[in-house]
Amino acid sequence: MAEPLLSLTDLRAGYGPTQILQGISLDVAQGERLALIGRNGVGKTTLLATIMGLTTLHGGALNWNGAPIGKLAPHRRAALGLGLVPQTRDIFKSLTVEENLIAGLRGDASIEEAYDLFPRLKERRRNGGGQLSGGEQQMLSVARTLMGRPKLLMLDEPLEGLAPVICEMLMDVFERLAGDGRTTVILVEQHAGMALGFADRGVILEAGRIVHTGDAKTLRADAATLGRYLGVGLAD
Amino acid sequence: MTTLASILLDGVAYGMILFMISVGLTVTMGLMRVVNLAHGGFAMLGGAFTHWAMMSAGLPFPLAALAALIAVVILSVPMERVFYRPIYKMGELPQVLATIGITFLMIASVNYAMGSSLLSIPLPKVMSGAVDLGFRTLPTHRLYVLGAGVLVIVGLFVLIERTRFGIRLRAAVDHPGTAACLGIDTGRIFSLTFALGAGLAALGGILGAELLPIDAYYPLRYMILFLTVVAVGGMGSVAGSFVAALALGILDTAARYLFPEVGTIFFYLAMIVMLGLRPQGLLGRA
Amino acid sequence: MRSLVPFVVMLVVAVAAFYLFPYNLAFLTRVVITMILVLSLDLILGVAGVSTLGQAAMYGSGAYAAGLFAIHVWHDPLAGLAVGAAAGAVVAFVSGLFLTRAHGLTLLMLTIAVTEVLQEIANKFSAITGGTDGLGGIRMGRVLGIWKFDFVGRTGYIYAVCVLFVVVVVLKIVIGSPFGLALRGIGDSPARMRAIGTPVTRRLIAAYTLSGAVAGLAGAMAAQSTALVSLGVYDFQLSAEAMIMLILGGTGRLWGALIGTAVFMTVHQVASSVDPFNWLFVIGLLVLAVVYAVPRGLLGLPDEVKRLLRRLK
Amino acid sequence: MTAGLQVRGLNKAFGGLVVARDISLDLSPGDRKALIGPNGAGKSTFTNLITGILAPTSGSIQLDGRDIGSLSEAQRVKAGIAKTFQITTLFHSLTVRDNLRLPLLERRGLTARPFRRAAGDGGVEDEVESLLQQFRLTDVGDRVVQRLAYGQQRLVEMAMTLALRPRILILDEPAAGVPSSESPLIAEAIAGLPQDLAVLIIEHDMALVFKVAARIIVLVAGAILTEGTPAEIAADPRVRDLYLGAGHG
Amino acid sequence: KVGVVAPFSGPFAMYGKQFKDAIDVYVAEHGTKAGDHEVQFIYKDTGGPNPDTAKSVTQELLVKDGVNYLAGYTFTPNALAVAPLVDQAQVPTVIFNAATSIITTKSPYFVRTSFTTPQVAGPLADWAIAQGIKTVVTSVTDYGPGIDAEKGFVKEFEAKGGKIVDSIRMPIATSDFSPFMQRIKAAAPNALFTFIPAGPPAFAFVKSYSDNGLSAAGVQFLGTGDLDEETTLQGLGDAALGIHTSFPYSVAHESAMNTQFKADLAKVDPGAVANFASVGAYDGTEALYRMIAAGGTDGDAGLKAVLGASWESPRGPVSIDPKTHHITENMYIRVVAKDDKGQLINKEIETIKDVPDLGLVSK
Ligand SMILES: Nc1ncnc2c1ncn2[C@@H]1O[C@H](COP(=O)(O)OP(=O)(O)OP(=O)(O)O)[C@@H](O)[C@H]1O
Ligand SMILES: Nc1ncnc2c1ncn2[C@@H]1O[C@H](COP(=O)(O)OP(=O)(O)OP(=O)(O)O)[C@@H](O)[C@H]1O
Ligand SMILES: [Mg+2]
Ligand SMILES: [Mg+2]
Repeated sequence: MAEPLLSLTDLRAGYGPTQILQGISLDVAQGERLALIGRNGVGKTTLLATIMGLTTLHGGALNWNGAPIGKLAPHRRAALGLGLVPQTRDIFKSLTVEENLIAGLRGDASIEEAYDLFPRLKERRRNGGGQLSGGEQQMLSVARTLMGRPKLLMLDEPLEGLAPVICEMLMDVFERLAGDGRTTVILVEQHAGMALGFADRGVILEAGRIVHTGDAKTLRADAATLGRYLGVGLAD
Repeated sequence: MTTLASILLDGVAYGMILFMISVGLTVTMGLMRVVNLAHGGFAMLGGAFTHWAMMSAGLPFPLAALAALIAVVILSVPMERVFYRPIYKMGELPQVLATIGITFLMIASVNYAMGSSLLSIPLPKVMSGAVDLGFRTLPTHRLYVLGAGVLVIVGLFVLIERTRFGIRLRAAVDHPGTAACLGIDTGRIFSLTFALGAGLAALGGILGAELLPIDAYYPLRYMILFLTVVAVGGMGSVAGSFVAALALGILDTAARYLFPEVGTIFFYLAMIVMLGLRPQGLLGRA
Repeated sequence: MRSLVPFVVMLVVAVAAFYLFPYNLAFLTRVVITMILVLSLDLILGVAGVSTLGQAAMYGSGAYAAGLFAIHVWHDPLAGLAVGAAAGAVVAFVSGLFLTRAHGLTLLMLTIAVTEVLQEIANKFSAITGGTDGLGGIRMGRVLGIWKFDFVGRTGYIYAVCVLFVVVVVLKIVIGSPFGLALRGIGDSPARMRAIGTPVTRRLIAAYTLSGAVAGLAGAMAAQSTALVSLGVYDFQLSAEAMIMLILGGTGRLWGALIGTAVFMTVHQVASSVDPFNWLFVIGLLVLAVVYAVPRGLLGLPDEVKRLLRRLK
Repeated sequence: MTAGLQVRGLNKAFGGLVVARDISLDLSPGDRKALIGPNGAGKSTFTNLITGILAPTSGSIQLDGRDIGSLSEAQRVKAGIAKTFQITTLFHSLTVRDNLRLPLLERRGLTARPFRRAAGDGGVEDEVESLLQQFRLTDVGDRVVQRLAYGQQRLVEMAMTLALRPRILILDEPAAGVPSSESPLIAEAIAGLPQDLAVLIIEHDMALVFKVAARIIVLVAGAILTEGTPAEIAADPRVRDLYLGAGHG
Repeated sequence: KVGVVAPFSGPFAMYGKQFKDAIDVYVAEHGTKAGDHEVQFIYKDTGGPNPDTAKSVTQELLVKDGVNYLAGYTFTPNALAVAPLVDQAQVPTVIFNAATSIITTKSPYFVRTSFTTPQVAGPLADWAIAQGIKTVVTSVTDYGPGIDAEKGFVKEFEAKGGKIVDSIRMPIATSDFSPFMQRIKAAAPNALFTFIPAGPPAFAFVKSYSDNGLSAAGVQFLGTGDLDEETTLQGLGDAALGIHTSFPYSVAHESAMNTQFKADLAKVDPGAVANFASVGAYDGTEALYRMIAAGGTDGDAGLKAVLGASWESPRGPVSIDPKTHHITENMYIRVVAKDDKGQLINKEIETIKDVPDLGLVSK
């Protein structure tokens, strides 16, 4: 079997001395679409942040194409092809929309690609990043990460607070990116239904541990499991 | 009429010196957003090294100044690593405290090594004396400062507003973590920027020594002056500092020509009015 | 009842200091007076989150007011304190009208500017204030008409400690009150405070005025115990050191102000008498040690130690 | 005199960008209205205009027939208009209880009192506890807010606003970030609001909107596109185009 | 036992160091015994103009260390703050520096061995008149000592028929003096008179004087010796050449006593430069020794012995005026010149003998 793109072994990590992730083991294959779901505060954001190198690692191994990257600084991981769209969006307020995109620019990407995906951003290119509405910020945040041509795209609740049309549009964009098999996607979503509809595989997190892994379509239909770990009414 | 011309001339010349000695602070405090009360410390080190290089090593002024500049820049890198990096994330109060502590250490070091008396920096012939402008004379030194100031402002503007480095710097300041996720080496950017700020501080200290002479207590004596320029200009705005320095320079000079009795009150009232009207500074972002 | 423990500790320390250092009462009195000043800063900075470097404005005004009052009107110490506090409150109220709208660096600079203007005015009106020579000739009467200020400084010390006690108790009550809670709220999120209907600026002006009164009180005590007021009461350095002492001790809980002041002034005193030329090294290192090792001030030290121990386990 | 809120011809522009274009809207006691629209349409801006955080370029805002355009933010709260923030804005270093106490004390006009205990008032304490219970926050009542999960912070946000007992309540995306499992709780809380309260809810969670709103106003590019019952809105092709997308129908 | 109170730390630490060096020199020359009494010095730091600290350390010296004499005091407020203490404890106190006239009126136990500002400024006015200078612009730093100097100069100058064309009071925090120089230039007087404290402002002032071409325009520079005292003189650079100042002491003073003093100082502290503060302290120590020799621990007896006493000092002959408790001394008009090693010196060109404190005498 081919080497997984990303492989986590008994990963334990947290913020400073507080440990949030209690031993996560997970392999992600090249081109896979993974949905990461779970209640609030179970550690989804923390897991993505740990893969990106933003947390304190307490133990376990983190491999990228077989090479350990657990000790690399975030910007080095970005250079390897990891990309994260943070839950809090983190638009650079002192930069214009266009400069935000330039900040993420790497390699041969061009900001026109971003404007093609999100024409709205083009209209507001000269605006300060801080003046965007919530949805615009989310578009910018996604587009900015795409400017780095990531091989692994980690999306942390990208649909939160977005209008349904925008959600659909974003999901389309994600479909397109994942569709060619070159971009691997990890999607964190509260709307389990939508996430599982998009993904090949679903992973459920609880209290810093993986409590379920399985085929997304099967899981989507498995009301009992969803109900147990996510509570009622999560399946959209 | 001549008075007016004189006020403008002296005001601009003085303002340019104010700009030169505070622009380094605009970089560290304005752009990097760390309340850097130790700015004057770097300026003083620049002056002290120059003094030492001229007096003890016998170097001519340009070489001594260059050597001092390089020394301060080199010194600033480990200092940024050790002292500043941990405080970026802390609030403004710990930053005030830490940088005051650093200032104390710098003062104590210079005091220990060179004593507490004036550390003079004699200017070479070409820079001293006065040029005749017809209706009056102007110290030659001011022309050099004027030139240096213009170079610095243009250079910084291009660097910060027009280059990839500037964008990355501003990004790294806004959200260091996210900037790192985008592949920006924030540590390196901060090191470089801080070194730039320290270098500018040293340059300002050396060039401004004619008016603000160097001694061990320099950093505390002029701290308020540096801060005023940055605050009135607007945090993070190099152009703002420039405008503020000129405005303050002209106002202060005018007050001295026209009603010296009012003294420093005028300067501070002007500052209160300016900050009252524009709390974010003249060119600061709201 | 547990909340009384610190008060008891404070009393014990004050009494112990009195007997252990009978020859340093003048210094101890200065420490106590500075504590009052730092407490005033804690209210506005620690609790309400307003960073100011201008406590000297109120301290100095209180000192001059008390000094002039003693010379020209009445030499009763307590009346002098009241006058000093009133002067501090007035200065704070008037400057607070525009200061409380600013924040960040702008606020720091405005508070500095106010102080500098006052200092310059005091310098200008040297006929009244004595200018650079200082306002001398202050002779204080007996405290409550009973206790005379003695040469060794016993009365002065006990008097200062009593005032400190009153100040701490009053400020404790204020901090635990709805008003105090509102100030904490403002310190955390002025936007939210406005959204729940609080007139934020008015509350801040009130807090600043109260803080100014306490600072004025400290200034008045200083004037009374030194019997001279110099332009130095308006020094920027005073405000800056007050801030250092407060952060050193830990903000927002009053006890930090007391601990920070005691530690800073003691270290300063010892270091500058051991090696007057290089004591600044010691102070600088102390300050840095606090920032990097106990960022929440000495008050946070126990927590920090606990955390460390837990990590070692 | 008309009871409730009347907004007439409200305009607002940031530089060249018009974010409110001649908006008129009524909120009467008992109303349950929702404001929806694409991101950046100007919904949050609209709430900021109503609550006084921003000043309109032109237009009038009346409460019970009285013009409140010149009132400060705090005065409008006193007059009965309260809102939750789209981005949680809490007292992060205070406990949940203190976060709730503050609006309760403010409502009673006590926050200027320096010489009584903040945590002593029986009436206030009872209300704190009942709010905690209503939002299932009792267990974390003594926790400092910044240690709370985001979803719980959203609940505190709601609870604080309700503590003000407003007559006009504006909820800016109350469910954003709240786990779906707890979103019924929010619907429940809204349903349990006093009947004579006027509520304007801004939300992208259509399930929630359709559940709680009797009428829906659609804002597009700063202007009101249309207004109607949920069924009318869901059927409107323009709304579907601009906002709902194909998924709803 | 003698308690010495001075700034040993902070921006003014120089004073403390000068005091201590001078005392050490005196002790090296005269031994630790004054008459039959062993003399011991205890040093306390004030950190600068801090009346609070000055008072509390003095109190400590009196109460804890039980000193019989006090000495030092660099700043007027510090000296004034201890006046009540000194009175109460009846301890003779020798002021080494603080230069406001009124100090010695505040306590009968004060004796001063430095100088007062009017004492320096008055003779300079006389000399200016003698040089044929008729018009002067005064420009002084706008604070107590500056105003004292201005008054002292103006009074004497006008009394002798000179004319003050303009009087400028410059804010303490001035760093750019160009405006004042332009104004002075416009007034075109024969000379300018200035008082400005030593340190950064004096440096900038002198620089500004030469850069703005005032000397070229024929405006002579007259000042009190504060601004070019010896520890900062070299720092002023060539810009200072040719300026005239008056002061009670110049390192360049030619006398056997001064040569000896400088040699001994070099032994005690090789890097030290003698200046007004060190002679003030040196003569102060002389006064202390005289008091101790005569009175031992009895302060009143000691005090009596020194009032009216006169002796030869490195600065020339001095005596203590029994009425004012202040030192009567020669004033020297000096010009800044270069010595054979290229170092700047204050070259004495004229002596005005036995000047009392003009500030008090005139009142
Ligand atoms: N900076 C931090 N310091 C300490 N603890 C944190 C920090 N950020 C988050 N936590 C805690 O870590 C735990 C996991 O948080 P995380 O944000 O990873 O959850 P999540 O699954 O992403 O939740 P959500 O769905 O709300 O985004 C929570 O208990 C949270 O309180
Ligand atoms: N201070 C400002 N200066 C300039 N433009 C602003 C400012 N505040 C908001 N805007 C712009 O106004 C528009 C409306 O913003 P608003 O936040 O009201 O949108 P919204 O409808 O609430 O969107 P969302 O559903 O995404 O929260 C946006 O395009 C935004 O960029
Ligand atoms: Mg998350
Ligand atoms: Mg919004």
